[in-house]
Amino acid sequence: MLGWTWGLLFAPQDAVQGNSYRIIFLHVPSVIFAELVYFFMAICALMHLVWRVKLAAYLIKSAAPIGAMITFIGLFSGSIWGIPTWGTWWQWDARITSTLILFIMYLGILTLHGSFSNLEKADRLMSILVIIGVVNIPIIKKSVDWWSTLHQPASISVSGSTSIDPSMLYPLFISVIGLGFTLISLGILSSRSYILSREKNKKWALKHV
Amino acid sequence: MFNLAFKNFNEILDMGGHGIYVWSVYFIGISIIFISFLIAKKRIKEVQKKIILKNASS
Amino acid sequence: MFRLLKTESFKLSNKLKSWLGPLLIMVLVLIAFPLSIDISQYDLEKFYFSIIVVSLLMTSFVATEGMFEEDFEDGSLEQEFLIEKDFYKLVLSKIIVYVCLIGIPIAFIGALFSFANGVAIGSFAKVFLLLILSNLLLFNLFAFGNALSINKGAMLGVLSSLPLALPVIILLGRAIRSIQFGDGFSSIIALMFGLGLILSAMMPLIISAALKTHID
Amino acid sequence: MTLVSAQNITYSINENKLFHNLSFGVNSGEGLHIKGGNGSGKSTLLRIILGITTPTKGLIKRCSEDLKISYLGHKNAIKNYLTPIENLELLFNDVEIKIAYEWLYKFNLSHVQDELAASLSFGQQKKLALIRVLAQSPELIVLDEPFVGLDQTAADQLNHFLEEQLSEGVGLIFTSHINPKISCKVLDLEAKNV
Repeated sequence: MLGWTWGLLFAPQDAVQGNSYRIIFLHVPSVIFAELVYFFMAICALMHLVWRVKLAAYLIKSAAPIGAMITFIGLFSGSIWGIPTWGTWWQWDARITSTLILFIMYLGILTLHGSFSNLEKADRLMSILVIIGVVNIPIIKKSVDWWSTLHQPASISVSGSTSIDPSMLYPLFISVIGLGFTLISLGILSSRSYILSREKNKKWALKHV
Repeated sequence: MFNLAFKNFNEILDMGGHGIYVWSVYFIGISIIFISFLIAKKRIKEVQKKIILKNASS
Repeated sequence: MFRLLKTESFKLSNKLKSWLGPLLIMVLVLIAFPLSIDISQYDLEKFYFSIIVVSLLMTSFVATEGMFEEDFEDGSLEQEFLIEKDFYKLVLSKIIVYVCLIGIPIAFIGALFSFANGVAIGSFAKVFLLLILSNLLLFNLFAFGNALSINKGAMLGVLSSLPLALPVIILLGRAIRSIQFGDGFSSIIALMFGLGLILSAMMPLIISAALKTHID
Repeated sequence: MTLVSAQNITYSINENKLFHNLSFGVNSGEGLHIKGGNGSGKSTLLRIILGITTPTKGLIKRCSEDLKISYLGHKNAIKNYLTPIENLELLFNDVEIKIAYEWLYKFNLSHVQDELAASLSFGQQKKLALIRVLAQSPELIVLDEPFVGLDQTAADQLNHFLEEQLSEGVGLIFTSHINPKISCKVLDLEAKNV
């Protein structure tokens, strides 16, 4: 599975025209998954709070670092992309700001969970924060849009700079799927270690050593 | 569509002056993902060791 | 409910540090800022509002710090739980008391300074109203942040819930532009008022769930 | 009449079992002494009885929903920046406060009633907290280590007051590592645990 996903990630690079736009194959998928991971966490949080599913909390805890990582990659690749195209590595554009806030939220969730000795309490409070956070994301997106139209009406839109040509679209599509599988396998790995560490007193844990 | 966009290896590295940006992004991005895989695997091993120790002592 | 309002306002008014501190910080920042830059070089009036916004954020951060922490530390929360069975009323009355005793004076100070720095006298009421509303929103959000981490001090929880406060700040910035340019003010105020009502009704629920988890 | 009864209470924290399948009940006018070493879960059991902590398994039954319980835990819920009188006024209305004043006199605290609670000694603060508990005229009193920090006279006084309450038909549940002079049932957590 690993080798396959990596192959998919690398292959499209060669098939495309263009120069620095090649970053798009890392940038766009990672930003997409930055939000998808959060929504996944929010669903888990709901499950944990409403039905008291323990596993959901474990999944949130192991998904949060991955979300933070992928958001960081998205931000980082975007800002490096900005150097040759915009001439600046950072701009207080609507999308960038809201993605940065997303990144901060991931970090906040992680620090919050880390600060409790009673892990069940930590699970519940973290889920509350995640759910409140998911309400916040659309609000942030909208309000930042209003705000930035006031400040810089001619701000560069990230999506507008992509010309949709099939030779670019297909590899992009494939790389989105590829990154998706990569993240899922990473998620499975890290949640496996986390679940084991939380349930290490149970008898079944011994079988999975 | 599946033709290479570049003539030789140097051009791939250079990418019309933008090579530094492109390759550094990919290098750092992919190494971050790769490192997180390594960390996840290491964690599993650590937990397994703990479980074994616990069961051995009790 | 009335008992709790009375209790909380009595407690807060006896804690000099808790309610006077934020007011002093607000005044200090607003005075110190014009002193620290060369006024002749910059047009202070243009961005004095953003100073007010930032100091509003800071003061509500300071004001809500320890909102629940003290009651958690000395066990009053447990006692309250035995009487009321949940914290909705407690949280609601705490927020009301904090907004009345700290929020309104802060809003007044902010409005006073903004009007001393080049805002037309006619819009004093507008600014005052705006600052009260944003105080209400911020207090609700920071109270939530406080409740998340009462066992480790307010700092951590508020930091992790700080992104929640950003829409308020953005909204506030927009409202202030509309005061300066004189259009669309009433719709923003209406939006903030609606948000304030929703938050004040919803937040105590969420906060009391968080507090319940803490004493569990 | 049974005020509170526990059925098959199990509690575990971070997957470690603290106690397993505890069942007991407290009638009005009856005392229950919960015994056990450090970390055996005495305080947790009290909090489960109060409904603050949710047990992992099992049920707590009360005779009625609005059973009047007063509780004193490790934390004494006293505001340092208020005087003893103000502390009591926070909780009581004008009628109840008179009873509380009498308790202040009985516990020999009248001479410090207008000083800040922060300047009181640990034992005096404990007494103040006990006054809050006793003056609520509860139907069930729950105390966590009530004798810690009290001198001999105060402890004797407390014994006496608690016995008085018991004879008036008030239920009493408390933890203590010393054996009190009150006649009551004993629940030993460590014995049950094994």
